[in-house]
Amino acid sequence: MNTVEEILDFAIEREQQAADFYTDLAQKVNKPWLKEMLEGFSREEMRHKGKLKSVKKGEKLLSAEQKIQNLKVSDYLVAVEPTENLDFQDALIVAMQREKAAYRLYTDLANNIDDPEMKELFLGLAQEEAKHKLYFEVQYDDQILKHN
Amino acid sequence: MFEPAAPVDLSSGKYLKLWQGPQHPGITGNMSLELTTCGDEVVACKTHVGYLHRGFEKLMERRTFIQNFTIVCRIAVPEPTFNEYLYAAVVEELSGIKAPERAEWIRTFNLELMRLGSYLMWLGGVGAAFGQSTIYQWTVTHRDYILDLFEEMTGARVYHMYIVPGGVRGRLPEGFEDRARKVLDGVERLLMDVEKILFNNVVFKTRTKGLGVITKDMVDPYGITGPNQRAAGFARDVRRDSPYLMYDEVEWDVITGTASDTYERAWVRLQEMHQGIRIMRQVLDRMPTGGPFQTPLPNVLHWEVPKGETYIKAECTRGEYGYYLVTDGSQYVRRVHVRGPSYTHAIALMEKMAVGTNIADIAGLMVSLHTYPPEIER
Amino acid sequence: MATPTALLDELGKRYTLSEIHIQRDDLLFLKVTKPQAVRFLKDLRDDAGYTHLTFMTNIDYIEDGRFTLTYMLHNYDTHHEIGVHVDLDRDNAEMDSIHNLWAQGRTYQCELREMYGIRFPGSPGLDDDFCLEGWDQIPPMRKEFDIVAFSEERFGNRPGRGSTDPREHMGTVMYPEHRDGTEH
Amino acid sequence: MSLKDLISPFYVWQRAFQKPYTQKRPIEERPGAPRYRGFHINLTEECVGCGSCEAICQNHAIDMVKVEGLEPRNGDSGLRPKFDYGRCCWCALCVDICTARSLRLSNHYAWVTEDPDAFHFIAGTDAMPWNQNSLGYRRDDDYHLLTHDRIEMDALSPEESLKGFDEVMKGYTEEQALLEADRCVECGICVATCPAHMSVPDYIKAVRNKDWEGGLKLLYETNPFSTTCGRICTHRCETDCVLGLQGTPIAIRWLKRAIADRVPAERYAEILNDTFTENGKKVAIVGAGPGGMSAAYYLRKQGYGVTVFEAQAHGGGMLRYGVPSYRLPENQLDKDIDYIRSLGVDVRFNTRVGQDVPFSELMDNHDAIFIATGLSSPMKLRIDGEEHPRVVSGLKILDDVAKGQDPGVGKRVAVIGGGNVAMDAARVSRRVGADVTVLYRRRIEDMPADPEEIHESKAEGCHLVPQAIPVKIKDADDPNQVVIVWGEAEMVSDAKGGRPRPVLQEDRMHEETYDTIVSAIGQGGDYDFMGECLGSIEQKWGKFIPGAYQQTGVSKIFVGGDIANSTADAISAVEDGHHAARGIHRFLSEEGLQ
Amino acid sequence: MKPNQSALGPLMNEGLPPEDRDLFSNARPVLYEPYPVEVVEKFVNWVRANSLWLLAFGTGCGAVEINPLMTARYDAYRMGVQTRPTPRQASVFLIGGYASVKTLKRIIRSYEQMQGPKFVVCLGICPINGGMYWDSYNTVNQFDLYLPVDLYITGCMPRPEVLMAGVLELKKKIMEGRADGANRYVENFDWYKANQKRVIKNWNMPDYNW
Repeated sequence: MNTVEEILDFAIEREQQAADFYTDLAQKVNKPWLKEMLEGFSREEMRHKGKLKSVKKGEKLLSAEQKIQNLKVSDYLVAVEPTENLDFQDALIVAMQREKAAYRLYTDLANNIDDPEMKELFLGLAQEEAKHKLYFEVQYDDQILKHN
Repeated sequence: MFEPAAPVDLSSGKYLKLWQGPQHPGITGNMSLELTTCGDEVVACKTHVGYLHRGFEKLMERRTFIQNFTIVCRIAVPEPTFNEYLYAAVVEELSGIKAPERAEWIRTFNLELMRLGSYLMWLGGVGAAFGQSTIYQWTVTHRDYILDLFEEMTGARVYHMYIVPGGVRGRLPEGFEDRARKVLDGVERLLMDVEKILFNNVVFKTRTKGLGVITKDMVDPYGITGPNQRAAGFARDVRRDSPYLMYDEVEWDVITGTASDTYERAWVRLQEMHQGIRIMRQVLDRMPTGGPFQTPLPNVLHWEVPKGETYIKAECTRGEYGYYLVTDGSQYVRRVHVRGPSYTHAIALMEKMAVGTNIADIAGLMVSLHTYPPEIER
Repeated sequence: MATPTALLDELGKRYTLSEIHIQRDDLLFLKVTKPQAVRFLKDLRDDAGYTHLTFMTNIDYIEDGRFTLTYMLHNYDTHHEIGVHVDLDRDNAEMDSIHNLWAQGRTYQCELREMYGIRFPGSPGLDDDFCLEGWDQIPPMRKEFDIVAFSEERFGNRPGRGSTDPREHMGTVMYPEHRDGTEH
Repeated sequence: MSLKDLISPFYVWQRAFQKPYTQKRPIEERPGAPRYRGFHINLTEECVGCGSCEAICQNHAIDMVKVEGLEPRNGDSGLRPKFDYGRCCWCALCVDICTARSLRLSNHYAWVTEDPDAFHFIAGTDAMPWNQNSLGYRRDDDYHLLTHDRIEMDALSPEESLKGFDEVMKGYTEEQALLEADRCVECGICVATCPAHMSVPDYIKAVRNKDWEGGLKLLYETNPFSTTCGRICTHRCETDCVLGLQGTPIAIRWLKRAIADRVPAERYAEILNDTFTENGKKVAIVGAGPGGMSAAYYLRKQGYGVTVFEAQAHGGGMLRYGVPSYRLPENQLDKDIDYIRSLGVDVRFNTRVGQDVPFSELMDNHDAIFIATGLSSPMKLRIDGEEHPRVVSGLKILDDVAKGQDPGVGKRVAVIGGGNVAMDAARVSRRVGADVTVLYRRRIEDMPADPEEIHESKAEGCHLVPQAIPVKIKDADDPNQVVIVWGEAEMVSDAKGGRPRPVLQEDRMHEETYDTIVSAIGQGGDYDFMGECLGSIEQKWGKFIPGAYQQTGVSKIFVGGDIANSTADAISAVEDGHHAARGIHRFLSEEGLQ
Repeated sequence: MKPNQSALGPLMNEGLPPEDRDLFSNARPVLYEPYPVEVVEKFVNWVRANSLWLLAFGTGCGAVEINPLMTARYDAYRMGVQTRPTPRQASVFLIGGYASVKTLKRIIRSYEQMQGPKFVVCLGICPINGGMYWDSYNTVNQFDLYLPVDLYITGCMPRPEVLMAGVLELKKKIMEGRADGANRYVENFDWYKANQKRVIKNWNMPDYNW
């Protein structure tokens, strides 16, 4: 990955994988409403993909400086294996952890690169993932931790 | 006791029927006198009232207890506060509420200030009725200074709606006492002037002495109260005889005359204005400046007053003013009757006193009885 | 001068008094029968010192089919008041006149005739207009007279008014389908 | 005639040289006094449109009218007072009674026009020249036409209440109830907020009139769990009570209880006089909680044959197994349930649908089904070590206590959570002699538990630790103990303007050892018994999303209660049941519901 | 659209006993025609506006604020206003608040006796829409049904300052030639009479008391 184009393609590919992951999972689970929820996640990832595509066409990505809140909701949760017996709490945890992993990946890539432009781009992508994570964290905070 | 004067035969051509009022400058307010005259002497008089009848007693039967508080002050236009106080007092008595002491002091001041204002307007009327318009100009202006005080204290010039059952509606404004004293000083100076130009005026004296004499034996049959009665020599004053509010806490004198003619009645009222100023100065000195001024009421939107009846009276400028309240335990009054002194003074008494006087003196005579038509017919 | 209680003891021998109620130290109410009433008032005036007729009025107890006249008398020496009640038949209200006892009684009776339709035979000028002129309805102070309906019919109101009840409005807008008529 | 009388009047000529009385330009020079009762101003933002001004106006000078762009919402009727200056007498009683204190008078007093129809305006909304006047009449702070303070209810002292499970709140005496009911201004704004839309002003009026029987009838029009709700309702109505704008809201819940407490159970049938004719149709209800039983009541009143399937041995659902008896004595709950059963509702206890009876049987044998099974599976913390045997759920403890068993929590207990279940678990643990610490992620004011419960648990000695996020559970040295690791949280503001969210501060961690950790962070539902029907029923976040009248994608299945609403409280369940009953009736009658 | 008054025929005076009907005029009121030369009419209007003579008929409680208005402190005389004791000399009729049915009859009589040009100003809330006495059995609710009104001053009581403002407004209206109440009365005479007779039940006076 040496060019901006390549990095973006990589990122777009990742979003597609995520979307596929959720779609597959949705096929597996036995609860229709959960299926719907996962399909919703998948649609969300496709939306991200769309966004990156437009970045490729020249639109501005999230600035690396902009601080995305980290609620740290997922940090101490036990990791969940995606199985057909998922419930919605599990599904959210899965999603949060996936986004967290993506964030880590881009941050690491940024740290290992010297080209300022590339660095900037990776950081921007990391921010983008942080935003997605925040979305799920907020859902978790609102829905799951309502009484806590 | 009521008998028409000598039989009057209008067709004889000797007599003339003359309507004075309701549209007439020589009438205190909107009422009318049906005079039968022989030359310029009145031989018979019949009063007609009801031009201002609004049916208050009926209106009050379909308003809640708090709503009535807004309407009562309109019964006697130039003297609303007596209505406010008496209505508050009857409701308080039947519902077992006692207004705080501070409110009682403020009420006392309010009533006395109103008395002074009302007397000032009357004084102007007396002057005007006997051709002394200067006095009218002065006294009405000084009354306006009193209305300024009311405006400051209550928020309105004429219809104050300040004395609410349970207390009063607000504390006195900052610096009010000093301004009140200034107004009182001004009125006192004015009264000195009036005494010189009216009461020592040969025209006034000549015309009023011996006009419209109320003798002692007329007092009971005609139910005469207030200054009209005191001028006849009775030292009767509700404030002294059945003290209410703070009247037994302050020093003042009951003014009496000897023979109640128009001059004497005016003189008694002039002296009562001085007494009023004396009372108000004491009240200003002694009035508490802290503490509650209202006793909490039950929720006024559905306030039910227990079944009962009572009558409370107060001394207003014209005499005994009273409220008779009958309740039946509901949110509405069963019956309220307003006993105003004008009722007896302006009808039965006026009809008797007008006989034998000169047409030109009818206006002065009416003014000297100090009656308010809106209070007669309510 | 007799104290109110002593006075009542004495008068109670001669008159049928009922519903005696001491409202305050200086105010009591009692009821006397209609035939005895005027004589009773005269006795109070002439013998007991209750010389001042403060006012005279009427209370409408429509549910009992009666009027209750109230005469309020005042004693200037003791500063005591007595409210004398007399029950009248509401449908055929008539009472003896007191215009011979107090001159202003005539005025009060004239007013009561106009406002309640009570007859006082012998009272001068009883049927003259007092406050009203050209009145063509039942006497207005009677409880069955509906002034709101009358005022609306005779005098009308300026158009352009109309109010919405908060609770009703909120119900209509916020939860229309939850209202199936069992709620009010 | 004396010489003095002739000369004396001339004395006043000296006044000719004094300042004249005349005011040069009175209109400009004399504004109204600071307290002048001039024309009306209304602070539209603060006004809630309760209409008290209209109610007190003796001249009928005020109309409550719709205002462009203002929709009704909870706590605000969306109406605003419109004044008729052909009627107003400026008594300012409307200002005195104004519950929001938004109405006031300016000191402006001049309005002259040739058009008699012009004197109408909506104060504060229509642009009037006096809207900016800062002077004018306001209600004095020490003058009230309404009682702003609530009548307190007698309660057991914390010491007494800790001794056992006796009901803490003693209920209003008749005198207290009358005084409290007297405070109501009958605006009815609470009715919209109440999930069941109970006719609150009407039954408060019944209390005022000591008409307990009439009051009970009113309660049963919308709520057959009145004895219960009179004790444990979340009383959202009180949040929007206009008396709360300047003081404390009316104790609507306690007044409901006051009515129900005064009518003995034996008299219910005679007073409510619920008569009906059987219509031959059959409805099955799953779950005998407040939702299910309410639906049963209203359906039965319409003549339906109703069968309720309940897994537990007694009815009431969470009300029985989740609410301790010091808040809701069992006999009070029974009073409500027994009356519904007395109408001929068949309740099959100890019958779990899907286990003891197949769901398909319900589907086959009934014209409609109402499902209100509630949320009975406790949510997991999903942190390390949660499977430790000394970690139990709050529901388990409450269930044990409700069934008369010792929960066995030991001497030191930590409760995680801030809802009513957490508070109840904490208070129950106090009652069996434990020291209790409550760990809650957010601030005290964010706690979803009733303020009363929070207050009482504090009074009973529960130690509340807010902004504490549990991160790990570990074995303790003693196998009968457990260690919890938790970190302090900072509240950060929410970007979208919602409530602040807690963020763990990793540098401020704590470790504590307890005998028991009670996890009470919420519950989820279990719908597996419904089989393939489930596929056609919309869900989100583990809850059903019913359509109009609680109907689901399967047209004969209706859902309600905690499994189908976001508030998850008894009163919402009652309304869901009632509403489903309306829907089922429409569905099964000519009125039609597709 | 001015109805031809003479075409409507003479007044019947039916409220009077038959033997008295001949004693009173049966003529209808006539319209005021402005001067043909506009400048003259303008000048005359200016003159009229600056000598407003009030009829001193205290018809309601609003009359209580006329005392201050006409005395030293407010001194409305300086604006060309003064009170007159008789309708014949007056040009402005101040309706002092509520009008009871009994007074309304006298108001109509006084108004019709006033010489044109004449103006009616209503004080307070009661003539507008019933005000305090909206439900009273003896006061009218909308004064403009009975007499043409040129100006309304709201308030209870309207203060003397507002009365002054009202006077200034009336002056303005007169100078602009818009104070045409008297003509409206003539044009809609039958309508006004019908309204008047609807509430005044003993109409023992001629139909037009000029």
